Amino acid sequence: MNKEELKARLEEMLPSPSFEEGAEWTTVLLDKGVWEGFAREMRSAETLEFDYLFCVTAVDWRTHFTMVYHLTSTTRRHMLVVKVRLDHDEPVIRTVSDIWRTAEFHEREAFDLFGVVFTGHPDLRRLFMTDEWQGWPLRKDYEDPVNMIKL
Amino acid sequence: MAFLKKYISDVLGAARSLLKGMRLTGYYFTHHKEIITQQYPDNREEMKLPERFRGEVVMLHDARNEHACTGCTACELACPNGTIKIITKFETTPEGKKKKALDTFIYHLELCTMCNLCIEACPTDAIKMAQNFEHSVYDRSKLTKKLNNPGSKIREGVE
Amino acid sequence: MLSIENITHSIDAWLNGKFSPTVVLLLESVIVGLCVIGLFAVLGLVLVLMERKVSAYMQVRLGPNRVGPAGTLQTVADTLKLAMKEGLTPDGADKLLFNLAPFLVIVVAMMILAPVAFAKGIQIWDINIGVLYITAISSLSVVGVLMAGWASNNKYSLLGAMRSGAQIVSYELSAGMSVISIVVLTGSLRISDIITSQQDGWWLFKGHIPAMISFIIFIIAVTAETNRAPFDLAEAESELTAGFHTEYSGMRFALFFLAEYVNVFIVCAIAATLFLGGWMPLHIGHWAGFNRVMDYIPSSLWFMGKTFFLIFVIMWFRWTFPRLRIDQLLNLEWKYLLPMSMVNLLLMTVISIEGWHF
Amino acid sequence: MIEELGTTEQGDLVINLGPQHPSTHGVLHLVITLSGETIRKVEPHLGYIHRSIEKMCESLSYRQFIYVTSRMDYLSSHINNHGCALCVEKGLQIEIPERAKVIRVLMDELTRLASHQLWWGAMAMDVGALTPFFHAFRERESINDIMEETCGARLTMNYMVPGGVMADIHPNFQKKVKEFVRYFNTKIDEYDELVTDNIIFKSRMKGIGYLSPESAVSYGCTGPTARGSGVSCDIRKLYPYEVYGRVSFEEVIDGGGDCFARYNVRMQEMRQSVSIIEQLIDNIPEGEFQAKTKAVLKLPKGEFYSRVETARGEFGVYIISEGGTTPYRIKFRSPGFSNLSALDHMARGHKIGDLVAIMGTLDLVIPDIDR
Repeated sequence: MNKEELKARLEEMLPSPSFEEGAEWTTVLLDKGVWEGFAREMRSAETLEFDYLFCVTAVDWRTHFTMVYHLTSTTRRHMLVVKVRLDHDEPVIRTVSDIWRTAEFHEREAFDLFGVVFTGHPDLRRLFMTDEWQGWPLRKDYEDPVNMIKL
Repeated sequence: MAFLKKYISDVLGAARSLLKGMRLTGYYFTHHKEIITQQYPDNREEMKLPERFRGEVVMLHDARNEHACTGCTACELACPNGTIKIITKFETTPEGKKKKALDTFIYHLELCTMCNLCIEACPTDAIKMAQNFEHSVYDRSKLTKKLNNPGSKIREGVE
Repeated sequence: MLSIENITHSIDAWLNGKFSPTVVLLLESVIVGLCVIGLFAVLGLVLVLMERKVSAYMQVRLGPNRVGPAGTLQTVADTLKLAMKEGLTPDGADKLLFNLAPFLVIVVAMMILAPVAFAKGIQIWDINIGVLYITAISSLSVVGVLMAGWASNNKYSLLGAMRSGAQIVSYELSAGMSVISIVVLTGSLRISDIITSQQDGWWLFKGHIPAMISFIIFIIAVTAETNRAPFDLAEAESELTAGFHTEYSGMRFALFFLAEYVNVFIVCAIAATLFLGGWMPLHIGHWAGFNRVMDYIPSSLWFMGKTFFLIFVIMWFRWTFPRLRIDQLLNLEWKYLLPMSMVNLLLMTVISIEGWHF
Repeated sequence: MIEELGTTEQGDLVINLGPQHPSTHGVLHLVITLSGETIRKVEPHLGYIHRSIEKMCESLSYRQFIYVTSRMDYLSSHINNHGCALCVEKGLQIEIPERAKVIRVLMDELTRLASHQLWWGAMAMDVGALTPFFHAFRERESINDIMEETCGARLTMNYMVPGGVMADIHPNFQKKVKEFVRYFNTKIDEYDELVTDNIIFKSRMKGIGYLSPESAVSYGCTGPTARGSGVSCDIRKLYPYEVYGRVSFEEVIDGGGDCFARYNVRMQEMRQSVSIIEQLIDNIPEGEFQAKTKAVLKLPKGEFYSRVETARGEFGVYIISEGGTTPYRIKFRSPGFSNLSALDHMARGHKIGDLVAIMGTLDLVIPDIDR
């Protein structure tokens, strides 16, 4: 499915999708409320079959967070980037680890480094940092006088 | 009967595969010319590192104790780890003009990752990578080096 | 011809002339004990060096080559290092058993040496049930391993010890079966009788194919019994770090290490005795000329040559094969080796009764 | 929290495999729950070598950050650098010279060979054969020598720069690579003789650690791990970059799904890499090795994602630029991280020895996972 067809298909699924222009792949901005249902449908819908979630990450925009999901299909080979905007003070989003197993580790990573909380995640703990670590290292306002060396 | 046949052929096939591996190790056991060990500290004389090997940053000085560094700090900016620190001074040229020149080129070998970015950045080819790789010292402070020789000055005509 | 036999006899005669028989027996026991300890030390040094050199050549390396001429003193240096290290006893270990285990293992190894004939007339104790004695005592070494693994209070050690227990107990069976097949041929359990019966040819060649099969089975089984690769599951360093001796350090570790090599030596000596005629030179039937030439080579050299060849084969296994998994290891024994050796024993009995062997 | 160590409520044994363990190839820490010798659960504890490279890169310029990625997957450092350089070039919208493209691909394939050789030796060592490791290092040494001559370093080369490669190939490069290919073609059969055909090795590998194609995709496995389950996922074939579209090679796929299939895929990939090198080594076009770039690189505002195939799988670089000289956010999608997440799924119900074998076929490089 090419970019236009994919766009048209997504417009069918979502009431008023907002697309980001100028990117390499189709990028859709979602509200976090519709994310779980949309993810489930994308995974199973016959013409979409986004079965391979190859990159999950969070971006700290100082005022808000964006969760970025890179998806592709191993059968149809089309790409989709999904972005979900999260509140900066209370970044909470529904987990997709039951849809794509790989999300389990990637979401733990995002939790560990950004402090994004994934509701329904089976095992949401620190992944890289020690359990008693304070703060979320990849946030822009993170300061660590001991371990960060400023050049 | 078929079971017995399979049993025996299984055993024989297994034995053959094992013997094949033993033949190979046996070959290496008897053929000592295949040994590739380098006797490192003993072969220091004949060991030659390729000229591009990145061992440490050195500054080139010619016979008159002159170098080509203008003190432009391009290498300092290019370095990802803060390995290089350049201290500049102002010199008065014969015409009486004040000119920026290199005072000390400090090189922290203990921070260097040999990425070659400083050499790439240098506009006058004043520094290059040397092939020395035996950097061990007993005192860490010895790894902080001054690259320009004492009393050296910039070569004529290098801008 | 100067042979070791004459030396021992003259020592014995000299002692008998000086002291009463009881004192002579005591003195001889002390001498023998010292000889065995000396032999252990020498064997440890030689075999460890041999293993390192063999592995090095197979792995296209040079091996130890810095200490002494061509690296010959490397193991001496290693032993010194181990002797100077602190012997740690982990917190929570059963101190008595933990310290006892390495000694138990080494004592068992010493005891098996008693009936082994090193050369013509050099045998500590020619007991009339020699073969039975060897099989009985060698199964005791598992006690030491289990003790070490359990007393260490370490899960890796425990797993290693349990594996070792299962492994040694199963492989005893086929090793025993192979030994019995030779006993069936000779009709005697005495080591000296077994050697004498091979005067006109080794059992490996005289006993047709069944003897060869039982020889191969014996070598496989003893490799497993001594915990050597590809059956080194008790140590399995990529799985259990060091298995049952994970917690041992210093001299106690060295004792385990020594016991492994001495055990390899002993089982190879037994294999050489049973199948390759022990110290008996290579004799072919009635070729008197050939046999006489062979006799000129001293019997101790024959024995050592055969034993070291077998040790080399076992080392060769170790540096070629990957390790088996525990269930595969037990499968190999119970599904392949044991049925084979049973059928083989039956065949051997028929051959022996009918007198088909040479 | 790390579990109360000892036994679980059901009486199962809890064992810490690592962080210092001979077969975790680095500082991976696995907490495994055992019932007898059978594995009930494997739980990876990561972060022993976490350096927060993503955070570091936020303060480095687009020329500087590339060298850091060599320290992630140090066995395919060239390919990591390549992915980063590709991403920066995508942002700058520059076309690199043809010669640089071919050199990059040659270096990638040599790196892949070296990485697979090391994996082969380490894999054999995991299942208990110690000799193959040294044989593998013998061949790897020749590749390292070639790298050293052209790139100036043996492991962390930093040879790829935005716009091409840092220096032209050494005059001896072609001759040495051809010599190596000839030598390696004789040695790869020895690999089969020593390990692949060995009955013990086969029985240790076959039927162990089964990963179905569906779970391979769901767990995000890539590279030989997924191709061993019959999933076509070679970025070189699906989304060709540089000159991969022009060389003929096969994407090796084995549907077995077990350890032996993954092993087989890597062994065949070595042969494919040799064939790519053979096709390109005589056809390096003349010309520049580096495109002209500005001294200070500035990426336009936007997002750029590049994907390359490392020896372990798909390596993704995701740069978010705010138009400055340093990235605003950078994300490295490392193949080992996703591959490791499938370990628990694969290892359950097997023995400890199998866990070690499965980890061997996953070809884990810990700095790649921890970043």
